[in-house]
Formats: sequence, structure tokens, C-alpha cells
Amino acid sequence: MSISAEDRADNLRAMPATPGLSWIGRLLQTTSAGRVVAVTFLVVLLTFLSVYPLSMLLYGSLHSTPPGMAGTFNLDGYLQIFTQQNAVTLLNTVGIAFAKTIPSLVLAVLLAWILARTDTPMRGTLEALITLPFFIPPILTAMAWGMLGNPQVGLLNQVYQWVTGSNTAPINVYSYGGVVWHMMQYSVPFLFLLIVDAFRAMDQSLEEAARMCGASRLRTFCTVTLQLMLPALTGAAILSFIRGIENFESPLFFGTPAGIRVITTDIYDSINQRSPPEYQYATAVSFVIMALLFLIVLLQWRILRGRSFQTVTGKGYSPTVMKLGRWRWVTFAFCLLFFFVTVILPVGQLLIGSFFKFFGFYQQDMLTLEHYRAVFGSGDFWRGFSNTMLLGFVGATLTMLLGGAVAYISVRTKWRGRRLIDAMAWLPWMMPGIVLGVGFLWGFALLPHAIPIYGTIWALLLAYISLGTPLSVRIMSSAYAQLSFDLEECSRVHGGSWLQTMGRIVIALAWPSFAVGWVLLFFGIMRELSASVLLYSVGSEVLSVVLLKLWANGNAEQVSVIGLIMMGMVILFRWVQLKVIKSRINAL
Amino acid sequence: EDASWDAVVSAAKKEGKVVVYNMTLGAPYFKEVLKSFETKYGISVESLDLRASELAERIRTEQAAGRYLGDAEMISSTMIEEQLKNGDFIQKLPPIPNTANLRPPFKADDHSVPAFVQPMGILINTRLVKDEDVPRSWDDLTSPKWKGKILSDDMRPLGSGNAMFSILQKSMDADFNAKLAEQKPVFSRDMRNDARRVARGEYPIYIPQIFAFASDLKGLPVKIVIPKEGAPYARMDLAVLKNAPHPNAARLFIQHFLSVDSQLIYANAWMLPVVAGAAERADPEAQPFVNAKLIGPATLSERPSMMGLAKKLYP
Amino acid sequence: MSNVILEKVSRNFGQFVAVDGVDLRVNEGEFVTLLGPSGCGKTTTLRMVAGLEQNTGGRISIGNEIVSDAARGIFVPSERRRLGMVFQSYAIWPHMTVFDNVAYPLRVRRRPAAEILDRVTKALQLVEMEGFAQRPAPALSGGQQQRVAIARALVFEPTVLLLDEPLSNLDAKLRLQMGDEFRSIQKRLGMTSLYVTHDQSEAMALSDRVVVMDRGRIQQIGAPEDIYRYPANRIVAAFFGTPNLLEASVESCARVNERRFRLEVVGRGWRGPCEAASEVQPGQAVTVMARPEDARLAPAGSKAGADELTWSGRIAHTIFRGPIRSIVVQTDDGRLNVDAPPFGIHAVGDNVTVVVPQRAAWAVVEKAERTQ
Amino acid sequence: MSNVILEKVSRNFGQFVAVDGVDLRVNEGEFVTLLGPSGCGKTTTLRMVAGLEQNTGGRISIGNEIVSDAARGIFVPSERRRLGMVFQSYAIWPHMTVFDNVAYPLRVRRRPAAEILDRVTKALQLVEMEGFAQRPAPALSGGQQQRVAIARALVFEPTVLLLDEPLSNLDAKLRLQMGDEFRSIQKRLGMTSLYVTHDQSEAMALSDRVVVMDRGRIQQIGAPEDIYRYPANRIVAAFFGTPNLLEASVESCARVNERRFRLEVVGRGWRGPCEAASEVQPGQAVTVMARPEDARLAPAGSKAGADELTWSGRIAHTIFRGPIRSIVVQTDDGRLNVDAPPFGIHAVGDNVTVVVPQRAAWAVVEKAERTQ
Ligand SMILES: Nc1ncnc2c1ncn2[C@@H]1O[C@H](COP(=O)(O)OP(=O)(O)OP(=O)(O)O)[C@@H](O)[C@H]1O
Ligand SMILES: Nc1ncnc2c1ncn2[C@@H]1O[C@H](COP(=O)(O)OP(=O)(O)OP(=O)(O)O)[C@@H](O)[C@H]1O
Ligand SMILES: [Mg+2]
Ligand SMILES: [Mg+2]
Repeated sequence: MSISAEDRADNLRAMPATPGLSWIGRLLQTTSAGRVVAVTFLVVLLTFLSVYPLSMLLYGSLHSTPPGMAGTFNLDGYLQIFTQQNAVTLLNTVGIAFAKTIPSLVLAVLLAWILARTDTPMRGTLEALITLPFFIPPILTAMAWGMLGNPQVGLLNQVYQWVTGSNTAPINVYSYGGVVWHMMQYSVPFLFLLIVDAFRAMDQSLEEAARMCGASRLRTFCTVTLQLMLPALTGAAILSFIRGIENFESPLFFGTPAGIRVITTDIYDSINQRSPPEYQYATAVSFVIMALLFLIVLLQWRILRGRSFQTVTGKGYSPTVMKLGRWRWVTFAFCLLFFFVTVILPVGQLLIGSFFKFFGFYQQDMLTLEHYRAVFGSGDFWRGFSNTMLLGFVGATLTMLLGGAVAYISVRTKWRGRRLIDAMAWLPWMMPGIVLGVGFLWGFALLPHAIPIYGTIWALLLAYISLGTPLSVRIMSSAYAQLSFDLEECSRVHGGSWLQTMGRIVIALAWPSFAVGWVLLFFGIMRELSASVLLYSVGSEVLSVVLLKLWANGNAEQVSVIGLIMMGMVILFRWVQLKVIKSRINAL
Repeated sequence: EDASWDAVVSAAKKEGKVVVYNMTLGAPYFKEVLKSFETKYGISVESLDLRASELAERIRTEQAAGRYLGDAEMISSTMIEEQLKNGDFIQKLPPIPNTANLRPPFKADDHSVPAFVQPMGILINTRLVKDEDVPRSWDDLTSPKWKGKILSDDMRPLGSGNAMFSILQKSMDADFNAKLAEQKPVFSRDMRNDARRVARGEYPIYIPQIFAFASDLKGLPVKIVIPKEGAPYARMDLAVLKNAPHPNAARLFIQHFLSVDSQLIYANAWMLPVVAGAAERADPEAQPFVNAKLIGPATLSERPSMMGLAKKLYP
Repeated sequence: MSNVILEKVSRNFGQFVAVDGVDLRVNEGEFVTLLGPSGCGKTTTLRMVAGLEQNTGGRISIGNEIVSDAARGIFVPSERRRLGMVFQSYAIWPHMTVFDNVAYPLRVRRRPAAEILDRVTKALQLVEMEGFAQRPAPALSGGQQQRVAIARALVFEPTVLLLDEPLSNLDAKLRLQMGDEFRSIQKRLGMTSLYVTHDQSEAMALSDRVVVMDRGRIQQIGAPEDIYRYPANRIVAAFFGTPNLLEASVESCARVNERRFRLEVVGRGWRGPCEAASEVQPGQAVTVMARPEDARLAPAGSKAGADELTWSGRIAHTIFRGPIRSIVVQTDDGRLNVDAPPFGIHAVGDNVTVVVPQRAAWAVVEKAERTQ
Repeated sequence: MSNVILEKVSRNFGQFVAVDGVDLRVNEGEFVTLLGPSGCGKTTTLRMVAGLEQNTGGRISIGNEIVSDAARGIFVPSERRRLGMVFQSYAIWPHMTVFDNVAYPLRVRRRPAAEILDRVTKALQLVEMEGFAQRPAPALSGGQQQRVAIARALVFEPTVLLLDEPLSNLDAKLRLQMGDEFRSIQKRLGMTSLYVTHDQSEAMALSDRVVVMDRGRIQQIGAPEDIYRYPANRIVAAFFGTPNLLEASVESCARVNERRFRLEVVGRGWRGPCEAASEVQPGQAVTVMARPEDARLAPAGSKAGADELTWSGRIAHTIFRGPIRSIVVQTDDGRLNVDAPPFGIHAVGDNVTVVVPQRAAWAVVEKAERTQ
């Protein structure tokens, strides 16, 4: 049996007529050519953005030397993978990814529910603040947590010893726990951002119906709210899980001292720490991981297939918050605690440290504004900053538009080829960043010289769009999945073209997600290093390269000044966005 | 000689620009040299900063794709060795007058010329290590009192840790590394931050400490010790890339880099100059470092066996 | 014990007062219907009883237990009030099948699977949806979704049932049938029911008592016949059907029995007897209500009997409505509606006399305030 | 030119045939109502006309232009069909105010702001929602939302109007009033209207023609009176109201005029005359339909006139429905429904005779297939 979502979607097939090109519009509309053109266009675009660099890597994994050099085709790369050592490493990696994804998801769901669906005090401010750790470069938080949680002189251990009088050091971030904890700093806000708007766009009457059926709040939450969130939850969880597999900084900083090996450090070593770099092995490993990860995506398709998750309906949909009574102080305290532990502690270190000559040496004679002066007075910084702003604005906007289109076709139509583009849009996320960066380098360098991409800022832009597409598609997919079809259909019937309908109804309803996606991508671009460092050229330096240089030259304090500037921007963006959301909810 | 060099200079000025691929990642002393070059000759320098393996891969890919964008590279000597082995990316080194001024044991090869040297010592926290305990020899590190107290750059993968491991393996007793391994040094992978961890007192000792990286820790309770056996080192070389679009400017740049003035800038940043006449003029503070006794270097050919050994000692 | 008592219950949305001091007592096993124009606060009242909306004033008790008291800050959450409810917007869960939707209340109560299967099947049979059990809920027509919502509310046989326009999207046949089903289930299980509808004949047919609301206030509570026959004020009178409302002034007033008075009234171009609920002073203005179905057409110039009111006029137009034909007669005092048999002899333009018996003419005093 | 023509239009959902070979021609300016039990395919039909659902078979034209042809793969998207539509689910945009919702069709047509303000205000006045213009659309009652949906469909005066149960959540008064508004706007602008409702009297009152559907197929198309009086088959007969349907067999058949035949039939415990649309062979089984409002009660034992059918029985129960009282009489041939005046003299248990005139008894042949 088919389901209505798909059947209805079937009807939104034709492309809109644009005024000047109305004859094309008519041609596309009266035949089924329109959707073929649309899908083909996206397939070609995604092929260039993600399949092409991946195919370079595939070549690399099957060839004894990287592209452009003489060598032979063989399977050595793949054969090398199957060692016992790698099996352990893989288990380790998957274990860590699970260990961080599951508690992160629980925390994120809890926070999203508290901040989006209850009347917890100051939830607007808290919502903007608790996501901050996500936007700080990981090296900084790693350093901050190293200072807080090292067993010898870590602040937390010293406080513990001072309070209890014992001389044991219970906290050691250089451990499995530390790796997982550091990852959670990123995955909780990430998951939170991805799901919070799904929580907000929830028709309350669906929950009310469950409570009228006798279900407690908790049960309602589990059987109705969470289930209706499945597209958002599974999408976000998979993104986060994959990130966990591919996370590199946390195991590098906190795992190495404890002897923890994960796949990515393995890949990193095989490229950066071998001579000559073993690209064949690195790419082969990446493809094996990618194949495994794709299984999870298939699982998600299975879970969601044939079900509808439309919570925003054309009939009495009213997004109101739940009155918690006295419990709201409990939820408030919980958020505050979370805020303190994940934001105040590390960010506080960075903030204080940025006013001293050296981190960790808080003596009066070392107080200085030198780091701020150095950053603001640096031509490198401003050049990187303006390039990154340009790339961020353009890149995030284009990526969201592309993601919006792909998600629209894959979620809200029944066109042939929609699964294909959905799958293609996943690809860049499944390839570890360090490897994919090399793929872009090879791909862009080997393009015919007539295509002027290599060595220009456009190479970076294309790489960013490719890297960001999976995220934008996931975000927009889960937002679209919530909208009931009649909202869109009604617009079409009343004369709105497809584009008008997209702009005024679909995006307008999904815009909180759109905005969150945009912010995530914008800051993703600010942070992206692996591809940036391989593709940037003189004149097109980006902020992440500037940060790398500062760090490598021992200017950790300046790096954190820049980190703090980035955070300031996040606060600004989110504050504006949440204010608009709030004004809308208050109007009800 | 002079006349033909003048021709090079004027050709370089006509080219107007030189693109230098390097792995200094925008270090201030490198930038200072660039600036002096630019002011002296009016030729602009575009410096592309990358990490070692990225730099190598980018050069390889560009050469393979026929995109000849870079002129000169400044990269570690083993990388040069590797490039020569794996492909055809480097031109034969054109004649450069200042190579005559190299001080022993440095000398120019067919393809490259030494640029500067980064020796490594031991970093100690002056608050945690009492004067009488300060290690004066590499062997002192194997004393039981340091068990579990040494922070070290990871010796297994390529990098400073492994370079030190290889060189000490050759120059110290055969079982030195085995004994060191028994001290259970704690590995880490971020040299800059690790030095600060020692300064903050997490560990009393850090190895290997590149001298230059400690020059900006002034004011912190740390000190570099140069063991009596000498300092293992890594050497950076300069070379000209194949099909360089600005070959004369590249030559001129190398010439300038090997001038005493440029080398003095490096010496003052606690690096070992490669030409005669610079060390003597360095700051008093830098003196112990610019004339340090060197041991090494590590060579490409012994690297696999050394990495294998490191993996065995540190499973 | 499952009576429902509302005492001075109010609800504001910001400045706007949606429900204003509602006093209502629904006895155990009683079937009470809320009637009123769109937007008068019916749904809000129901939602307050359900605990989905918090009353900003007053007190609500269910089964003699206070579940919500604005003054004392008492508020029992919905799931502990043990109610069944059909939502005006259906609130069908889109991610579940029809079966799962209906089974939900039983699953929450952890009933054995066999019992669930059995009761869900019965409930689906009741709403004639047994063939759709495995269909995803959104793949249903509007009326079918509504029926699923009904089945879901009935399946666990709650002691108090709240129904918000549960039959609005069903055809007349099914409405009638479902209405009767409600009534019989309700009687059998002794469920206390609060029913919102906009269909007056449904309200009349099903209810023990009808509550007429307007702009957040109760206008009248009473048995269907009383409300229909003896409206307390003009609002209630005007709400049911399309009655003829005529301005008149009282000439004399005499008591008929303990509940009714006979008035002689005079209007624009007519005069005659009618009845009222209270004594009215001569000279006072009243509105006389005469329902179309009580009026009949007589040949032009017919004389009025002693207990009859008459108007003479001309047929302006007629509308066929199935069982009856609506005839609009233009008289000196405006247009009068008369229900005539569908295949009568009257044609547009005929001169006729409209006759209404005294018993069917009911006078209400202008600007009457709310009465119980 | 804005007629709507459906030719052999079908729509399958997987295996399930929701609409099955519908042939329908709605002339320009005509008001046609689709009637039928819940789930019979009314909404689906409307959605196919609107271009929201693609017909899997057949052809649809609007204004003599083919907008959808399954065989030739033609499909004109909704926004180019220039329709107005009221959705069964309202489809109110939750992120807009009432004003913005209604203004939308004008905004996408880029009308000047002054015109928008003017027309939206008028449309809102029409549905009595002018006071709510700046309210966010979700903060409305169910009926108010429905009225916004109506205003939105009317605001740009489309040439073809599709209405899917537009009045289902309104009270009787507003229904009547809005129905009349529709009708007069529709007449004034000459809009072609396709109207779905489950309310028969609404359908009767508003429509030029009524289409009765059942299980995806058209059962009968005709003027309201014809459909009501002279149903083509048992399904149609049973659909309207609660007619008494009685099995009988034909004894003789005689032509009355070119459209009707007079039959003598015999049933279980009764016999007498009735009428039919076609000639029926003696001995054949027919179903005789007698509507409650055509039946009257006579004292027990009354004799039948020549042109009357009679049943004797006992009153089983009575239901007050406002203008009438439904009386159920238990006879030898099952229960009969009779509509009596609400304040009659009949009590449960009385023995009575049910009398139906020949003209009001209509016989349909069993298992009649669809007719036009
Ligand atoms: N997506 C779908 N998949 C399968 N069957 C469907 C789907 N949508 C509707 N149907 C079925 O098609 C039939 C016709 O549906 P439709 O919505 O046209 O009914 P309707 O006449 O409008 O009924 P109602 O008066 O209840 O609104 C129904 O039986 C319904 O269950
Ligand atoms: N969230 C809200 N904010 C402001 N006013 C509201 C809100 N919800 C409802 N109202 C108003 O409260 C009044 C009562 O609404 P309610 O839903 O109770 O009406 P109703 O009697 O159920 O009407 P209907 O028959 O149309 O469903 C309406 O006028 C409505 O506009
Ligand atoms: Mg309501
Ligand atoms: Mg429908």
C-alpha cells in the first residue's frame, strides 16, 4: 500500500513558469520533462561536487600511486586494511562514536524539549548560550580542558582536593572519558541545534490527544513527540555518529597520551606521518568506512519509509509551550548546570587567558591587551577574516539553497531519482575530512586548465558547498517532513507558482531550521581546515589557515581571541534569530 | 661572476615576484626575511604556508597536473630526498654566490641548499626540577626519578619525536631508547601546547624541545638544556621547483636567504645559522643555541627501520 | 462518581475573554450539549475541562474532586482526569496506522494484546472503519479520520467523554447512526458526556440538556424542547433555525399556568395572542418568535381564529430543502419564513395568509440578560 | 469560458480505486454539488480538478482547455488553472495572520496594496471575521479558521470555485447565511462551482444539480428535487434522510405519463399503489421508498384510500428533533419512520396506522446499476 505523503507529493511535479521564460515553463509543465531537467541538473551538480572528488580518491585507493604518477592498479590498499590491529581500532572508533552519540542525543533532546516546549525561565538566553562550545575551534577547548582536567595541576582536581582534603585526582581528561567528553562538547550543541526547531514546530494537539488517552507526560513524550521527531532525530543522530567516527582532534589530543587509537588518527598518520604518504591505504580505509556508514543511512530510510511525520497542519496547529509550574526551576537549574560545565568552564578559561600574556599564568604583571592588539592589528587576520566572511555568506547561502532543493525533491516528491540525489548528498560527510581535502586537491588540480577553478577562491567555495551539503539536506529534510501537504497545495491552487510557494510557504515555515542550518554552515566554513589548507592560495587565505599559523607559532592566546570573536558573532546571529522566533510565538 | 649575477638580479626584478612554498606557517622571523627581501629588491614575495605533508602533496599534484605555480620551496632535507626519489619536481640548483659562505658541515647539493637548522634539546620546568637534578646528558633521562614524569612528542610517527629517537639511537648506547621506554614517557602530539603544559607544571620535563619554539616562552618558569652529547636536529633546505615561472627571482631569493643578515634574524630566533659570520653577531641570549653541538641528522633510508623500532618499544 | 462541575469558570487570551464565568453542572451519566455560534468558546470550555487549557478564573471539579482551581492554583494534569476526548482537529497521529491510533489508549493502560485486538476491532466496527485498520492514518478521507478519532476516544470506555464536533465531516446518514451509537453507548456505560456541536437537530436528538453559549457566556440551559420552544432571550431564540422574530408591544397579560402567560400584542400591521415565560407590563416591547414549521399558509383573506396570529402577504420566493419547502412571505412587517410541504400548491407571487397558533408564538422581553 | 468537464476520470491509490470512471460536465456558471457517504471519493475528485492529484485515467478540461489527460501525459499545474478552493482541512498557514492568509492569492498576483486591503476587508466582512484581521491564524476557533479559508478562496473572484465541505464547522445559522452568500456571489460573478458537502439540505438548497457518488462511482446526477423524489436506485434512495425502504413484488404496472409508471405492489403484510421511473414486469422484486415526512399517522384501523399505502403498527419510540418529532412505528414489515409535528398527541405504545400517498411512494428496481 502506498502512503498519502508520497502520493500527494506526486502532484507537485511541474516546475514553475518564470515570467521571461514562460515558454520554457509551459514546455516543462505540460510534459514530464520538467522534473527530468530538475533532477538531472541536481545530479550533475552533485556529481561534480561530491562524486568527482570521491572518484579521484577511489582511483587513489586502487592505484599504487596518487593520480598523475606512473604506477599500477592493485588492491593493496584494501588488503592492508584487514589486520587485527585495524579491527581493534575500528571497534574502538565505533565504541567511542556510540559512547558520545547516545548520551549527547539524550542530553540534546532533553535540552531541546526544555528550551523549546516548556516555560523554563530565560530559555531564550539559555538557548543562545548553551550552543556556544560548538563554535569554538576544538584545539582551544582541548587546551582549556587540558588545563582544567589534567591529573597533575588541573583546576578541577585542585578544587576537589581543596574541598575534600584528599590528594587523589579523580579527573583525567587524557583518557577514554576525556575523548568522549570533548566530543560531547561539540555533539550536544550540534544535535540540539538540529532538533530544536523540530520540537518547536510540533502541533500540540497531537500530544494533547495522547494525554487525553491517559498517557503520562513521559509516555507521551516517548510515544508521540519523539516518534514524530524521527526524521529530525535519526538524521541528526546519524550526522553526529559519523562525526564521531571521523572526529580527529579529540582522540589526537586526549587519546594519544592514553594510547587510544582510532581510525582517523590512523588515517592521519598514514598521510602525514609516513614517508612517502600512504594515500592508497588512507583512501582505501576511508572507502571501507564509507561503505559501513552507508548501512546506517539505509537503516534510516527503512525506519522512515512509508510513514508520515507531518506535525505542522493546516488545521489548528498551535505551537504553545507547556506550563511546568514549579518544575520549571528544576529544568532551569539543569540548563544552568549544563551551561556552567560546558560553557563557563572552558570558555571562561579562554576569556580570562586572553587577557594574560600566557594561558594559565594569571599573575598581575602578565595582564595584557597585547593579544587583542596583535589580532586586530594583523593584516593577515583581516584578510583571512574578510575572505572567510565572503565565503561564509555566499557558501552558506548557496549550500542551504542547494540542500533545500535536494531535500525538497527527496522528501516531498515522488520523482524518479530522488533517492539518488539524497544518497549523493550524503557522500561528502562520510569521507573523513583530511582525505576528502586531498580529493578536492586532486580533483580541482586535474581539471582541464580552461576551467579556472584551481588556485582561486572558487575552489574553496565549491569545496565548502560540497562539505556542507549533507548537513543542509538533513536539516531541510527534517523540516520539510513536518509540513503537511495541504499548506503547500493551497498556495498552488491559489495561484502561487512553485517558486512563490517555496519562498512564502515552505521556506517561510521551515525558516528556523533554514537559519540554524545557515549558521552551522557559516561557522563550519570558518572552521574548515583540511580542505582549506590544501586549496587556499596566496590572497585567498581563510581564517582557519590564519588560526593554524598562529597556533603553530605558539600564539595560542591570539587563537583564542579569534575564537572569542567568532563566538561573539554566533551570539549575535542566534540572538537575532531567536528574537524573531520569540516574537512570533508571543503573538499567539 | 658579478656581471652575470647582476643580470640575474635585473631579470628577477623584471619577473617582479617570487612564490615560495614553505612550512614555516608564517613564523615571524621568516616574514622578516621576506620583508627585507622585498624592500631590498622591490620584488614581491608570495609565501604559501602549509604543513609538511600537505606541502609535499600540493607540489606533487601541481607538478603532475602541469600547474607550475611555485618557484622555490623551503622544506626539510628528508622531504627533498623523498621528492628526488619519487618524482621529478625539483630543478638542479642554479649557481648561487652565497653558497660559498656556508659554514661546515653544511654544503649545497645538486638540487638543494641548507637554509637553517632546528636543533632540539630538553625542556625543564625550573620550579619542579631542582638545580642538582637538571639533566645534563640524555642518559640522565633514564634515571628512575623521572619515571612517568617525562612528556614527549610521540616517537612513533614521523615528526620531531621520531627524529630525536632515530638520532639518539645512532649516537647513544644501543639500549638507550629501550631504557627510555621503560621510563614510560607520556606521548602527546602538539609541541607548542606541550611546552606550555610543562611550564604550567603538569610535567617537569619535555623532550624534544626545538630551541626556537622556546624563544617566545620568555617569562615562564622553563629552561632549555642542551645535553652534553649534543642536540639532534632537523635541517631545512631551499630548492627551485621545475618549470618555475620566476626562476631568477627564486635564485635571488635563495641568495638573499643565505645572506648573513637573513641568517642573523634566524640566529636571534635561536636557530642555527648555516653561513659563517651570523652566529657571532647574534644576541647574547641566543649564543648557547646558535653554536650548539649537533648530532645527527636522520636520513631517509633509515627511517622505516627506526619507525619500526619505535613501534616495538612503544606498543 | 463522574459528574462535572464548572463554577464561574473563565478563560482569557490576553485581553480577549473567550469564556466568561461559566457555571455548569453535568450530572453523572448525563449527556449535555454545548451549542453556540462559531467562536463562542465551546472548544475552550471543553479544553478547560480536559485540562488542556488552564482556566484563568473559577473552579472545575470532576467526580466531586477539584481538578482545577484558579484561585488556589490547583491543576490536575489531563492524563489523571481519566477522560476521553474527540478533538475538533481530529489530532490523528500521522506516524501510526489506524489500528495503532485506536489501540493507543489501551496500550498506555497496558492491556493484554488479545484484549486490545478485540476492543480495537469492535471500536473500528462501530465507526465502520474495520477495513482500514492497517492503513497509515494520513491516507484517509476527512470523514474517515474523524471516525478514527471517535473510535480512539471510545475504545477505553472513559467515564467522562468530551466530544468536540465529532460528526462534522460525516454524511447525514452516518451522523444519525453515529449519534444514536453515542447515545446508546453512553447510556449503557453511564458515561457523563459533554458534547459540542453546531448541528441543532443533533443536539436536540441526543442531549438530556442543552447549553446555549454566546460570546463566552451561557445564555440558557435546559431540556432541548424547552430551549427550542421557550427560549429565555432573543439570542437563544434567534440561534435555532430561522425563526421569524417580530417586534411588538404588549397590550395585556394574563397567567395561563404556573409557567406561562398569555399576552395580547400588537405589531406593525398585525395583532393577536402569544405566550411568554414571565409577566410583562402592558406597553412593554417584546420580541415575538414564530417558527417557520409552526406557521402555515392559508388562502389570502382567511380570518384569524381566537388563538391565532395572522399576517397577510405575498410569496416572495421558495426554496426546496428536501423534506420541506421554505417559503418566504413578504408582509407589512417584513419577511416571514414558512415551512410548507415540498409539493404544495403555492407559487411565487400568490397572495396568502400566514397563520401561527398562539401556543407557537413565544414572546421574549428585549435585552433579557442571561437566565438559567 | 469556465466549464469543467470530467471524462472517464479515475484515480487509484495502489490497488484501491478511489474514483472510478467519473463523467461529469459542469456548465459555466453552474453550481454542482457532490454528495456521498464519507470516503466515497468526493475530495479526491475535487483535488483532481484542482490539479493536486493526478488522475490515473481519463481527461479533465476547464474552460474547454484540457488540463489533465492521463493518456497523453498532459498536466497543467494547479496555479495555472485559476481556481479558488476551500480545503476540507482548511490549510490555514500558521505563520501568517488572518489578513495575510486571505491576502495571499492577491499578493501572488501582485495586486496593488490598496486593492488588496480593500478586497481582503470585504472578504473578511463576508465571513464576519473583519475583527480578526491581525490575529495570528492559529489563534482562532475551528469555525473561524474555516471562515478564513472561505474568504481566501473567494477574495480573488476565481472563475471556478471548488469547495470541500466549507461549512462543516459552522453553526446552522452561519451555514445558512454563508450558503446563501455563496449562492449569490456565485450567481453574480457567474462562477462555476463544484461543492462538496455532507449536508443534504444544504446541497438541495444551493445546487443547480446534485451528483451522488458512492464508492468512487457516480450514482445519479440530477436536479435536487429529482434526486430526492425519484432516486435512480436504492443507494441514492437510502442516502437521503432516513427513508423507509420496503421490499415488495410487483403485481401490475401501468404508464401514468412519459416519466412515471404506476405499480401495484405487495409486501410483507401490506399492499397498494406506488410509482416508478420505468416499466416493471409483474412478479419482479422492487424496493419501495417512503420518506418519513410524506408519511402521516392516522388512528389505528383507518382504511386506505385508493391512492394510499397503509401499514398498521404501534409506536416504538419518538425523538424530538426541534421542528419535527421522529416517530418510529413497529409494523409487520419492520420499523417505519414517520415525521410528525413536534407537539402531537402520539405516545409510545399507541396503535396507529401509517399512511403514505401513492405519489410519495417510489419504487426502484433492485440492483439497479448507475444511471445518469
Ligand atoms: N493516500 C491514499 N492512499 C490510499 N487511499 C486513500 C488515500 N487517500 C484517500 N484514500 C481513500 O480514497 C477514498 C476516497 O477518499 P476521499 O478523501 O476522496 O473521500 P471523501 O469522499 O472526500 O470522504 P469524506 O467525506 O470522508 O471526506 C477513501 O476511501 C480513502 O480512504
Ligand atoms: N490562542 C488564542 N488566542 C487568542 N484568542 C483565541 C485563542 N484561541 C481561541 N481564541 C478565541 O477564543 C474564542 C473561543 O474559541 P473556541 O475555540 O472556544 O470557539 P468555539 O466555540 O469552539 O468555536 P467553533 O465552533 O468555531 O469551533 C474565539 O473567538 C477565538 O478566536
Ligand atoms: Mg471549536
Ligand atoms: Mg473529503
